[in-house]
Amino acid sequence: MLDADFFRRWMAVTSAAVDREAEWLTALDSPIGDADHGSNLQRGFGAVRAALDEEPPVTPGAVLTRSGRLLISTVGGASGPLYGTLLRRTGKALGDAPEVSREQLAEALRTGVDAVRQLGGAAPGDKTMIDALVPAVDALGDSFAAARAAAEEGAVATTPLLARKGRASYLGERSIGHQDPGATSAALLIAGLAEASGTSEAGEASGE
Amino acid sequence: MLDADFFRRWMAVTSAAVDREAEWLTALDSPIGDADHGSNLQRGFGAVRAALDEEPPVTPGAVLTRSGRLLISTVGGASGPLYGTLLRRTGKALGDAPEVSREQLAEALRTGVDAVRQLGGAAPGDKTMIDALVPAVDALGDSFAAARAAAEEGAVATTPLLARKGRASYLGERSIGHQDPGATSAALLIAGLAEASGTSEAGEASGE
Amino acid sequence: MLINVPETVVADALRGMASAHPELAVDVENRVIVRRDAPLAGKVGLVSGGGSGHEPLHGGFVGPGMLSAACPGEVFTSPVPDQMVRAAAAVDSGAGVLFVVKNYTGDVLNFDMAAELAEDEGIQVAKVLVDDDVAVTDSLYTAGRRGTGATLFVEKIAGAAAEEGQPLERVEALARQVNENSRSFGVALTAVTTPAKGSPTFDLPAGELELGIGIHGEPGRERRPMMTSGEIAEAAVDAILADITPRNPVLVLVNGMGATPLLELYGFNAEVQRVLGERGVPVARILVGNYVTSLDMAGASVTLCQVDEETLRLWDAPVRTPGLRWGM
Amino acid sequence: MLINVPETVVADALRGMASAHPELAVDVENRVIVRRDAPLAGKVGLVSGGGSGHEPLHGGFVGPGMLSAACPGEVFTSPVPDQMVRAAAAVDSGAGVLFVVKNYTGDVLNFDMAAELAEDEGIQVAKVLVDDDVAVTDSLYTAGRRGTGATLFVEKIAGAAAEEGQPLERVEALARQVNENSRSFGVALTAVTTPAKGSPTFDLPAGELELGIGIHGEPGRERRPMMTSGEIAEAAVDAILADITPRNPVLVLVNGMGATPLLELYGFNAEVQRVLGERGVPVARILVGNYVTSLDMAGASVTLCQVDEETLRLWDAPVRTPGLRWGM
Ligand SMILES: Nc1ncnc2c1ncn2[C@@H]1O[C@H](COP(=O)(O)OP(=O)(O)O)[C@@H](O)[C@H]1O
Ligand SMILES: Nc1ncnc2c1ncn2[C@@H]1O[C@H](COP(=O)(O)OP(=O)(O)O)[C@@H](O)[C@H]1O
Ligand SMILES: [Mg+2]
Ligand SMILES: [Mg+2]
Ligand SMILES: [Mg+2]
Ligand SMILES: [Mg+2]
Repeated sequence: MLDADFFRRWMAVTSAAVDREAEWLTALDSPIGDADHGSNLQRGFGAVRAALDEEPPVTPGAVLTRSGRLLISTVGGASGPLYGTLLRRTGKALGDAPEVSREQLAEALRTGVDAVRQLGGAAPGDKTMIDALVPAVDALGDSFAAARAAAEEGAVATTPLLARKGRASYLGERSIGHQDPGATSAALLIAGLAEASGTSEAGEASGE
Repeated sequence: MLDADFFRRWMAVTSAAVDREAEWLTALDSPIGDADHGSNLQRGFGAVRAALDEEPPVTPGAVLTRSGRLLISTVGGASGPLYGTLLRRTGKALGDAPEVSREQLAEALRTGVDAVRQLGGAAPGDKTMIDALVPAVDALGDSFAAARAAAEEGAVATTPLLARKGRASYLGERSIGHQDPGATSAALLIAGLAEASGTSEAGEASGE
Repeated sequence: MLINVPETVVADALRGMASAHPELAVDVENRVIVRRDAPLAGKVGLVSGGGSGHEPLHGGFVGPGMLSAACPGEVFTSPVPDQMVRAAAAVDSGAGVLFVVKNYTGDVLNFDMAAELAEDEGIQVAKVLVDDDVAVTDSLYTAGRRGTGATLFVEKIAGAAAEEGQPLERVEALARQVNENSRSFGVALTAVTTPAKGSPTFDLPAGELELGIGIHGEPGRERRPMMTSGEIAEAAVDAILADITPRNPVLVLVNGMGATPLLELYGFNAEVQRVLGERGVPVARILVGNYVTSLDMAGASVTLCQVDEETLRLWDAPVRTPGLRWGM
Repeated sequence: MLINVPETVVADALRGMASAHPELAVDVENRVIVRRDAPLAGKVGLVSGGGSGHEPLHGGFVGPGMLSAACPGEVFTSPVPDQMVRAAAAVDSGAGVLFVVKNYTGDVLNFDMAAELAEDEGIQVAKVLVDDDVAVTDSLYTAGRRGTGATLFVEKIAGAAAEEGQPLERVEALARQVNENSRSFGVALTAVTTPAKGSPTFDLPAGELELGIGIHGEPGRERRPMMTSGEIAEAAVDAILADITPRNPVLVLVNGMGATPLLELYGFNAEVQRVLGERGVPVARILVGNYVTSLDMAGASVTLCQVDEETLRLWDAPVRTPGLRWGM
């Protein structure tokens, strides 16, 4: 089972991953966006980490709703409300259970992803974070590692797509041939689950 | 003797030389000035050539006073009033004689150069057009070719000087190591005398 | 860049605005710029905001006759709902607040959240989306057109109406009308350098330009070999006229993206006016300058806004802001 | 560059100004920009001019409360005497004309010639030289200090005095007083590209800056590795304070050279204000923006102008020009 500690670790490792990859995310956001995705998420997850350190919520749901609200209050841009909603709705779906199973998380995350789809209006194939999140949620029933692999695959698969949502859509045909920054950061977030479970290679065994 | 035709030729070949070397003059004006000396003189001598073609003055003096006034009215910047004064005063000094000797021209040009010194306040060694004009006038008594050589030497010799007048003076020590654009164009003007005399190599023999 | 560190660029700018404009209340920490005299009894509050890097938009348009408050986000990043809620609360007199939102996913989502939160606090909120850029294909399946130069017209004209004491529905309707009657098209001659990235966001060789760019340093729809000012004016005006056929006179904004000298911008205006003349478009007013910028991008945009008697009167009405001022 | 051909840049800009500013009489062929209502009976005419590329200076400062006329030269090239004589004749009401001349050899020589010619035509002419740039060593044996940001203060304050009907000697004395009480210092982060040359006038790598630059794209006195906005503010303010010790409050102009975003300029102002505070310099008014520019140069300059009650009153007086406007 996954306790609040696991979820705090998830946020912490995601924050570290975002710090590590910020330049890359911003570079991806340059040819088809406005060159801020890395710094946006750094600001947001930095604030999340600081707040969780200072006053650690005691349930999985509280960790995520708190984190989501913080992202909304600190990130701005498209990714702030979208990631904020993702975590907040996932957290809400987890309720106030002190521990949850990986299956429960998968189900809650699906609720969160649906909320993102509703909020942003993006469907799979529109070249957005959705393209990493949807396959990740589908694979999460199997294992963290499977989810991570699915998210990474989904992110890479955005490259040949024509963007229909977000800034990249302004470029029309010229958006083709570039990997979507939001799908890329979504893969980092999902990879954080495996990492937080302590066994990034053999995530299947742990976390339940 | 030098007739009005010679002076019109002088202006025409100078205009052609300025057209040919405009980019170089502007390039010289870039590191120690404001990158406009070439286009300034092109505009001015282009106007001179057009005006002299349209309504050719009939005395040497008139050619030069007319040219000088036109430079003043079309060039602007420092070089406009300075070159304009040079030609206007030289022309005035030539009076209304229908022909003048090289010696008379040398004397008149000295009056013109003195007027430039008075107007701009520059002395030899200040890294200005004066550094080409003064040795040229001194050598003009010998021959056009000698004047040309002296002017060119004077222009090249501005390179190690520290500028005390004009824009280059703002740079202080950093003006050292660059050839002065105005001294360079003055050498073109003086070289035009030899060219106009038809024997740029053996200028000594002609023009008198 | 003339900055301290990328992280403090927006806060530093707000400190600098605060000292230069004592007539504005600049809350550096919470990132809201508010008219000192707000709320004014019975007056609708006009609130806008967006990513920083487009100055004077929006903070420079706060003042009598224009915005009541502005919320600057990080560079090219829409502000967060907290800012907008705070701004709405600061300017609401009970007559309601109009959010002027440029149509970008980030801006729309954040302002939507803010509207919900503000309504929870009992503030009546209306929203108007600005989406004037004809370079972007408009469709139900995309993010739609983005908002650029028309924002200035919307904020000025709606601001004048609010200043006169017109009610929220009327101010909102006017803002919507101005947006519907406005179209823009922009070109870039250089890419932009954001403080966070520190190098140009894309590679644009000196002899080429991007047609159909936005205001966030994104590349345009098409890259072309360099064109003359006259050819660019034709491309921009014709792209607009392919989408709208003004029957009434238009306001013209010839807007610099930031690094294009005013000398060139005036020259560009001459060509824009020539083309408008040739196409038979009557011109009511012309504004030339850097108003809706994209940091240090070189380039320009053209916005046309068809006006009627009422909107022209409101355009001409006095305004007193750092970025736009006349009549007072 | 957003131009047609280098040769028509100034004429194109004047055509564009003419259409955007019907309140000005723009003579494109003869290159003079004149207030439509000139000459005004009994009013001193205020005429300035200089090379183009510094917009809005000077043409953008023509109008009630500031210049009567401006003469734009070619890019970075002082105008010719014919323009100034024509401008003087257009604005002289018999009360005389004041030439405001930035101290550059070209400007000085051409305005001197123009003054002689105008006097031949029976116009009373006075001249004031602006030479505020402390980066340039002042000496009898050099061209002296160049004129930069203080020009705006001289034109505004002398313009307000002229508008009030003050006589030529008084307007001239005020202009001189403003200049004597003003000092400037500028920095460049990039070199400038003139239309004629088409490439940067000198090589300035991204990680370096030039301290003590002028407004004609010339390199500065010193090249340094990139500094923070705060360090630049200290260098600029301290260079000025090494030369003048203001006892009275100062007007502060934080001026952009052209390509520096307003966002950065406001941030720079915050640092300038911090340094002025630390040095104990009282501040009366602050103006932040692109006023005395150098085409597409990135960078900024600081100008301080010590004022007394009278000059502060004249600074605050209404002005209505394309580039500076308040109170009307
Ligand atoms: N409508 C949308 N639905 C889902 N994801 C979106 C949508 N619009 C944008 N995104 C995601 O947001 C990412 C950009 O985030 P970011 O750069 O932080 O915001 P902004 O585009 O406002 O600068 C995109 O790469 C994309 O994955
Ligand atoms: N006071 C002066 N006396 C003589 N020559 C001068 C003086 N000032 C400048 N010059 C000459 O003028 C040249 C510059 O001319 P130009 O570039 O056309 O004018 P500007 O400096 O106004 O841009 C300098 O290279 C120098 O030779
Ligand atoms: Mg982005
Ligand atoms: Mg020059
Ligand atoms: Mg953004
Ligand atoms: Mg010059």
